[in-house]
Amino acid sequence: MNEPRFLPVVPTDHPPACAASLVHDFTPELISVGAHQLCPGCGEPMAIRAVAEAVAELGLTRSCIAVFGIGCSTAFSNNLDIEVVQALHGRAPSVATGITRMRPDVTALTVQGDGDMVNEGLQEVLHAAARGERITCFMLNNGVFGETGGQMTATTVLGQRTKNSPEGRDARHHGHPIRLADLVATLDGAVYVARGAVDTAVNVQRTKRMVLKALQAQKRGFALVEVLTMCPTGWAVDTTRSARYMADHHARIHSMGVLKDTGGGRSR
Amino acid sequence: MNEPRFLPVVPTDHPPACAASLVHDFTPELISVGAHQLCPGCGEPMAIRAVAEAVAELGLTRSCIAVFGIGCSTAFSNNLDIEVVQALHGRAPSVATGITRMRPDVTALTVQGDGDMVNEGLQEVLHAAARGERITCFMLNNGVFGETGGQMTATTVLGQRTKNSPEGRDARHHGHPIRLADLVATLDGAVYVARGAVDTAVNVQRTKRMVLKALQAQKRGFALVEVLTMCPTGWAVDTTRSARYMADHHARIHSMGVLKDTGGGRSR
Amino acid sequence: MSAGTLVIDTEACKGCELCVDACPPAVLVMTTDRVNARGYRHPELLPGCIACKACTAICPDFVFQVYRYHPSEEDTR
Amino acid sequence: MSAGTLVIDTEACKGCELCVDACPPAVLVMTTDRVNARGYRHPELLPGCIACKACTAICPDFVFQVYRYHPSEEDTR
Amino acid sequence: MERELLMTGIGGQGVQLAARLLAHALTAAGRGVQLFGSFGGMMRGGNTEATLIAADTAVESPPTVPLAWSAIVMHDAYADHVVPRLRPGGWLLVDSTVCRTPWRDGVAPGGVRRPDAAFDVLEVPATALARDLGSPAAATMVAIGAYARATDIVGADALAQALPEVLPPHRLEQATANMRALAAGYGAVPASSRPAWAEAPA
Amino acid sequence: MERELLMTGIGGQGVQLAARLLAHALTAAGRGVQLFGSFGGMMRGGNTEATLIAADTAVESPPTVPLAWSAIVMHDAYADHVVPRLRPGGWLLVDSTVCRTPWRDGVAPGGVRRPDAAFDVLEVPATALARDLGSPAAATMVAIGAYARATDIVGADALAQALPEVLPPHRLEQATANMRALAAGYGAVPASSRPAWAEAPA
Amino acid sequence: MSAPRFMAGSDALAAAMVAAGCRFFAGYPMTPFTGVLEAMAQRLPGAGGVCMNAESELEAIGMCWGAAAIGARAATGSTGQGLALMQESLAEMTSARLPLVVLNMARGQGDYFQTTRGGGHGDYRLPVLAPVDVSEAVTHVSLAFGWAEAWRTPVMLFGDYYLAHTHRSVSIPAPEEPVTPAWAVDGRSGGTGRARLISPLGTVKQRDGQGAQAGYDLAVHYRACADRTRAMLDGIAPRIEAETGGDTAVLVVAYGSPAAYVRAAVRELRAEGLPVGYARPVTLVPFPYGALARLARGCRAVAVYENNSGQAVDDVRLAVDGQVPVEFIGGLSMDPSGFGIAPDLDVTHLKERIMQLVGRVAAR
Amino acid sequence: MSAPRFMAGSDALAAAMVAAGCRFFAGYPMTPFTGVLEAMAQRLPGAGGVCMNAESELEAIGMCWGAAAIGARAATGSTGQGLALMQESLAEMTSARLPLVVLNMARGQGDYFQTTRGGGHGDYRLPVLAPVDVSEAVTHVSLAFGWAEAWRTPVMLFGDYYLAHTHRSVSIPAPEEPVTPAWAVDGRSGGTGRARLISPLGTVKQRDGQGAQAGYDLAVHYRACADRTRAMLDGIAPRIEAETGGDTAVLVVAYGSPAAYVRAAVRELRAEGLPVGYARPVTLVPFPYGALARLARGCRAVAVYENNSGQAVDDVRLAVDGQVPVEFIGGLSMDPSGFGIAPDLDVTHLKERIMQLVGRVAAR
Ligand SMILES: Cc1ncc(C[n+]2csc(CCOP(=O)(O)OP(=O)(O)O)c2C)c(N)n1
Ligand SMILES: Cc1ncc(C[n+]2csc(CCOP(=O)(O)OP(=O)(O)O)c2C)c(N)n1
Ligand code: SF4
Ligand code: SF4
Ligand code: SF4
Ligand code: SF4
Ligand code: SF4
Ligand code: SF4
Ligand SMILES: [Mg+2]
Ligand SMILES: [Mg+2]
Repeated sequence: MNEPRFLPVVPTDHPPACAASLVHDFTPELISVGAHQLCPGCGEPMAIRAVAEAVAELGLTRSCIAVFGIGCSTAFSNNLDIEVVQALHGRAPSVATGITRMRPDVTALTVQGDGDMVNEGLQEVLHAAARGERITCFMLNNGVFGETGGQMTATTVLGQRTKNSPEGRDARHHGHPIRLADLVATLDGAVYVARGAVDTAVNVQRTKRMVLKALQAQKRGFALVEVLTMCPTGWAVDTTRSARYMADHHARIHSMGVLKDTGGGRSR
Repeated sequence: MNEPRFLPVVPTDHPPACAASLVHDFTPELISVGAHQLCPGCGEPMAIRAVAEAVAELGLTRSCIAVFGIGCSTAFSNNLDIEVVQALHGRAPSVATGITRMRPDVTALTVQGDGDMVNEGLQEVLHAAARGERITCFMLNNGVFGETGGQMTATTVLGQRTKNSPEGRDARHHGHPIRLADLVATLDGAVYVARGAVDTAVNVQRTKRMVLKALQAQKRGFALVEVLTMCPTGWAVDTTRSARYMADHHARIHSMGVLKDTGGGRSR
Repeated sequence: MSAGTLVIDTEACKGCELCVDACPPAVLVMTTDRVNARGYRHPELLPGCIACKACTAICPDFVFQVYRYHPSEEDTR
Repeated sequence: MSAGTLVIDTEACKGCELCVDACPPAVLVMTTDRVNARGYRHPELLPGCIACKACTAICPDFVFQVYRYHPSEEDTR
Repeated sequence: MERELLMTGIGGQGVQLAARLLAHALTAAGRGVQLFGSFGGMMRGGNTEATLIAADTAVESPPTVPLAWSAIVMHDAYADHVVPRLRPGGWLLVDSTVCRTPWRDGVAPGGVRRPDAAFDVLEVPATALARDLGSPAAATMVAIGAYARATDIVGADALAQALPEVLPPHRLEQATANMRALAAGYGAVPASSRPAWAEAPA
Repeated sequence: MERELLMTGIGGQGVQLAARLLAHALTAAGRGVQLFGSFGGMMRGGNTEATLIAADTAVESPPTVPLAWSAIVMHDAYADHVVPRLRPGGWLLVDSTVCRTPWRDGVAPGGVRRPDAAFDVLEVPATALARDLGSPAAATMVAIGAYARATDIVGADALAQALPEVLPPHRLEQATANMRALAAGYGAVPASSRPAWAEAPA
Repeated sequence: MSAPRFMAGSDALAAAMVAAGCRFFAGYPMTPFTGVLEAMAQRLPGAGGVCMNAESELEAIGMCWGAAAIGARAATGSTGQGLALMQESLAEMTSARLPLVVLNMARGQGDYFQTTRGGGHGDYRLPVLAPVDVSEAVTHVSLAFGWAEAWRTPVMLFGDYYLAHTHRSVSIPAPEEPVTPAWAVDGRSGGTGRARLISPLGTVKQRDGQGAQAGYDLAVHYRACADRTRAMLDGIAPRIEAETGGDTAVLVVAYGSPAAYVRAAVRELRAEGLPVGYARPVTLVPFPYGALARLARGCRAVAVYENNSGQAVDDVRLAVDGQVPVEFIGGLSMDPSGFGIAPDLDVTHLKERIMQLVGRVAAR
Repeated sequence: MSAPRFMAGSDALAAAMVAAGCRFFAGYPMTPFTGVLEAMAQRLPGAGGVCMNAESELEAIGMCWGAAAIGARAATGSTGQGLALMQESLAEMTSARLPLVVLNMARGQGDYFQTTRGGGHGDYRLPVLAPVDVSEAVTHVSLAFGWAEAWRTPVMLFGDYYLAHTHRSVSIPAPEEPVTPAWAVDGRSGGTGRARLISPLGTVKQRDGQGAQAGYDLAVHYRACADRTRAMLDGIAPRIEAETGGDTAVLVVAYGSPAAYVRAAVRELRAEGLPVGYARPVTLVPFPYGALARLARGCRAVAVYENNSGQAVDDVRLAVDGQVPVEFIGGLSMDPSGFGIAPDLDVTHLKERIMQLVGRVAAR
């Protein structure tokens, strides 16, 4: 990493002078403000970006309402150029239900953390899925309550140290993690269920495709995409090691893939 | 049915005069009062009887606490010769958790209706199961809120008419029933999960065996027995037709059997 | 003739008739002319009870006691 | 020599270094001597960008714009 | 002029439905009517009670009344709450098939407020009559028919016409049985023995 | 005598930890101490602020104070709330690597309450010093070291001894780096330029 | 107004809601609220609305949150315990400025504090209407929807078992065609740079403070909430019903269904020549402090009847402010069902109780 | 008493709870309650107790319900919204007669009504202690456990961000060894014919009324509950702290953390010779009505400072009962975080505000 230093640094403070096309913008179209307050290396912005991009690409910008849960991602709820209804902690699926029932023409989606969806709001998402509500729920799963400082959630994997499982999550005392997407996939009302991750650029792209699929499937019923995100702060792991940490711990239990797709058959 | 009339009626107002043994008593040992207020033909008393008998047979009478939910079966919560802690609607699994955590030597069990467990308290039972709490939950599943007059619950099968699904449960509007036992069986903390029924004498016996198994499995983790019960009142079906109605409707979707048994292998 | 017999607490009965359907030899029949204090018809036993306990298993109101005659006695009947 | 290039909004960067790991040709390196107003080191681009967009995909702070040189121009480089 | 009816029974007897039938019929006949029904509780088969007030004009009273002109007792389980509230001059229709309490002596077992008051009791074997018709659950309809006949509070036609209004959809099939029960009750007692109104409604 | 210190920065700089370190050291040295830390909010990287009060005897004040004797500014993002609260005669230690606001002129951009007051400013390139030590996150430790040296509010040993008490278990490995940062701060400023106490604690 | 129809109270409430433009209802059964839920399930689909059998009270109010955000006239309700579960959402809906009508079908009057002081977080109050009977309740329904929309807040209608279970001939107001409010979201403002936001944390997008940080400024937001609450409490004219004379020595205060009994008792006593009067706060929030103070002036005592251990009596004391002695003549009265049927609600009993007080006052 | 140790407020609360015999704690993170939860997770296992990371506030209090039934000293807590979710259980625990200590770590003082009037169902009140600082809070913890057990009720400790986040040298009382109360269930009474029952619906087994029906008689039960509440409110001596002189013209009332600021301001003003005094209700339920009335006697005005739009001011008015004018000098004060850090809590500001009132009163 020292060697390239001798190479000249390319100027990057202005667009190139010679003919070139912008192939990816730093600020996604529907995210209004660049300077959000999430931690360095946080995985949530990438997931939210994927959702915002998918909404734009599917032409849903003018017919979409995003319902946000309470967690770190709430910082984005007043930051998007998509209509937003902010819900209370855990309650987003019901709120989205109220929306979609009164306006079936609108695409209602939720953005929730794992604490929001699998702890406080487990019942909400399962009932919404069983009802086959025409909504898509996105769950940013980092295995901790990020916002409150990194405590154990219902998805925290065994052995993981958190603020309130100081010796690591122990099945005997703290129980087992819930694989939310797997649980939802067993319900009759769910039509598309997948789990992605944002630890690598390739996974970000793959997740983006899941997001697109889910938003299309939602016409037929309930869709869910769980996205594994890094939380270097809550995990007390260096940003540079957090992607690896996720792959080695969190993603081992919560494995990536399409768990249900009633439209396109079952595949991984 | 007219013919036997010509046969003499056997006197049944006192025990037989000649040598005979009592093989089954009308009032189970641990149920203190005969005259409960549940409706004619209700299936819940049979299920509760099975639990009370199992507790006695396993020698748990002096080390058992039953936590009751709110529903018609609540009428039994001050009617047993087992210690009872009455919980609020939906909250019994958490209450049982508090009990078992502080007194691992005591057998804590819950008795809840489907409205209690699958509607109001879905989150509680799933979290308790994921945590692998050493408790057994019994769910009396009649597919309606009996106590409040027969409205749709999360287990009501498609097509069933209830007070607030006057045209019958319709997947498009009301969503799909949740098969609770199946859902719980997917969670890592659950060690024994089964579904019984009380529509026939044979099924009552089979259910009783499940109850016995569950109470024994609970030493290893979370156990659940769902029992399908008749609710002629809530279904607005004659008592004489309710067993058949259940077999034809409710039990088609919520099928009987052992769904998980980590001790004795998977079997049906 | 009968392997067993019952004690029936007719006042506890709510007349649901589940026992009638459950009894394998069909020796339980509902009264047609009499009701108990709460106005319910209740079962009566005809000869032929096999002491199978199906009626106690199914009865929601804990109405029955089932007796099995001792083998020696049974012969005499 | 480079198929593409970037615009880097260095002030938006929080120095997490995810982009450095993500860049296939490893042409992103962190500053060692300079920080932005918030005190964070940030990436600089070395020649050899292939405009693969991995950096934008992974950057949590929306720091990058990726440009691909037009084919004709590319020859001239 | 207000005429109060207290009706009591146990859950499942159909007391609320019968009271509603009478109320609808009275409304159709131009009376001011108020009906309050209380039932259920932590237990099934529990207390079920209705307070019906009919008047020449609009009813002004609160939902329940301290004193009543009449009562129908379908079961004596909870009749303690009802019988002592009869006004002097009030009267009682009892289902004599089911009720075993000797109301006719004017003394309630649980302590009547005015044990000296002699109640005027009309005994109707409602359950027996209903059973004879093959629909034992229709005993309350028998009682309502008898009550209407005894009081002329409302005509038989009005009752018959109101029936489909109050039956829930899944019980419409029982309309004929109920109709027959009403008629049986109507036929079981002498006419106008306790007239409710001095004259026809305004 | 009470000595107030306001410390401000942005989330992640370790302001709370540093303030706690100083508070523990002061307590061990026999001072009455009260520390109030506020941080977090709907956003990460937000305001983080500590109010430390040390006294000869037990502290009587409420958790926050209208006026303070001293302040440490690790970042100028939220310093508006802090600088105007310096008492006349109060002084400021700033991390000159990060802070670009010209506090030394005594005028805050957002409107200082007493723009005429000239602040006594001690500039410490804390972040640069920490970075030189290879642990840029320890800048607040540098600042605390420098503050202690400038004020003699507590001795270097007391700080070093308190360090293990305040470090969370998963950061105990950083103890040495922090120790070195404290020392670097200690060495970066002249001794006793703004003495806190007239004499040693009782 | 429709021609009068003989209906159960809960059905009349449902009919009135549909007439008032309610198009979304979500609820979970609980006596005595259940009847309203069932009636809405019967009535709403035919009116082009949606009635949800929510799986719990939490989900019921969550669904209403969404429907209200979309600008639909929405309502829910429950009973004591169920409403307790809704407290978080009720409080936060005031911050999110979402209208809602809540049918609080209580068991007895023990929930006066719950209803008027709430159990949620923060400095909010909800307007509360307490109808005395079905006919008034029907008029309150449209009032409630109006206030909910005007002040963008949940509004409570405080009823009980008597209200739900009393059948009367009721006229339902003429149907209103609901108009979608301008602030509602509909999905269409995305991509315009001014996409709408509805949030209990504030509605300022892209805070342009230091560093243009994303996030909410709760200081600004909560202050605005408190100001709006104040404006609302000042803006809604409190309502009171009273029957007094120049001679009134004892003023009896009651509210809700029990007030029908108290009113009947006072009327009978007045007819018998006793110097008693009657006052009924119709709005519990805002409470008619001023009007009650004026009515109390000159009286020798104010009596409060309520079916609990004494809750509204505090509001009466606050109104009277020490100028006249306030006596509590209520008390908890329950039948074994627990549904709030009160043996004490007996005109004869109440007359006796009031007469005793008149006697004590005269003896002073 | 342990030797004083320098601790964060939340850690001191945890230490005090463990010392008071608390052996079961369940909670869900929420600022500023989170610190207590984390401290309990650290401390309880070592003390032979259990700390549960409940999956939600509903489950937290449900678990406490079970632990309390078994006779364990149990505690939970949360912040505004989380406590709103617990209201149903809190209210019903009073009916089930279950002791519990609840740490209400509020954001600001907007939750005074929530805390003192509750949002649950029925005619209950919970004792509420409002410590002014960490040292007092530590003593309140053992008081709270004592009351909870003596009256078999949840007891609230009303704290805030200041309490949680202030570090001081604190002495923790000597550890108490918890004794299992006689009424607790333990599984052992089954089969005796008198198996124990703990229920919010009553504890009478096998009602021996008509027909020996199973089921509860809620009329009897709720009346007993109301009687016990009354006995408790009468039985707990309300606490108040006051600093006044014979000269006091203006009495300033405040509670909780803000009272520390008001006390400091009043002390400075008294030192400057102004005729002001200070009173702090230490128990909010039962509220020290009598003591406050006595303190107010002779004053020309009573001022109330609280960080909300005016809630406790109602209780002060009820205490003073019109004898002295009551003025509200508080108001909602929040920083952008929303955690309840109040810019107004500034001794200089408060002095000015009080001085203004003194001026107005003098001018009358
Ligand atoms: C009812 C309620 N309880 C607790 C909280 C406090 N709270 C805010 S965010 C949060 C954790 C969020 O965790 P998660 O959903 O995983 O999102 P993350 O912060 O990890 O992105 C909690 C517990 C709350 N806001 N409301
Ligand atoms: C929080 C709350 N909501 C609603 C109720 C009202 N409620 C009492 S029992 C019951 C239905 C019970 O249904 P289920 O659990 O299926 O039992 P069942 O009566 O069918 O036996 C309801 C909704 C309640 N007691 N508490
Ligand atoms: S705490 Fe975790 S989830 Fe929250 S912003 Fe920081 S890294 Fe992201
Ligand atoms: S309503 Fe249904 S569940 Fe309840 S007692 Fe009657 S039959 Fe049983
Ligand atoms: S099953 Fe029991 S209750 Fe039903 S009819 Fe037979 S004896 Fe009676
Ligand atoms: S024991 Fe068996 S055979 Fe005898 S009556 Fe009962 S069911 Fe019939
Ligand atoms: S990924 Fe983004 S924020 Fe992180 S170092 Fe690279 S440019 Fe900076
Ligand atoms: S576009 Fe690809 S090659 Fe170019 S800098 Fe980004 S990651 Fe590296
Ligand atoms: Mg998370
Ligand atoms: Mg059920």
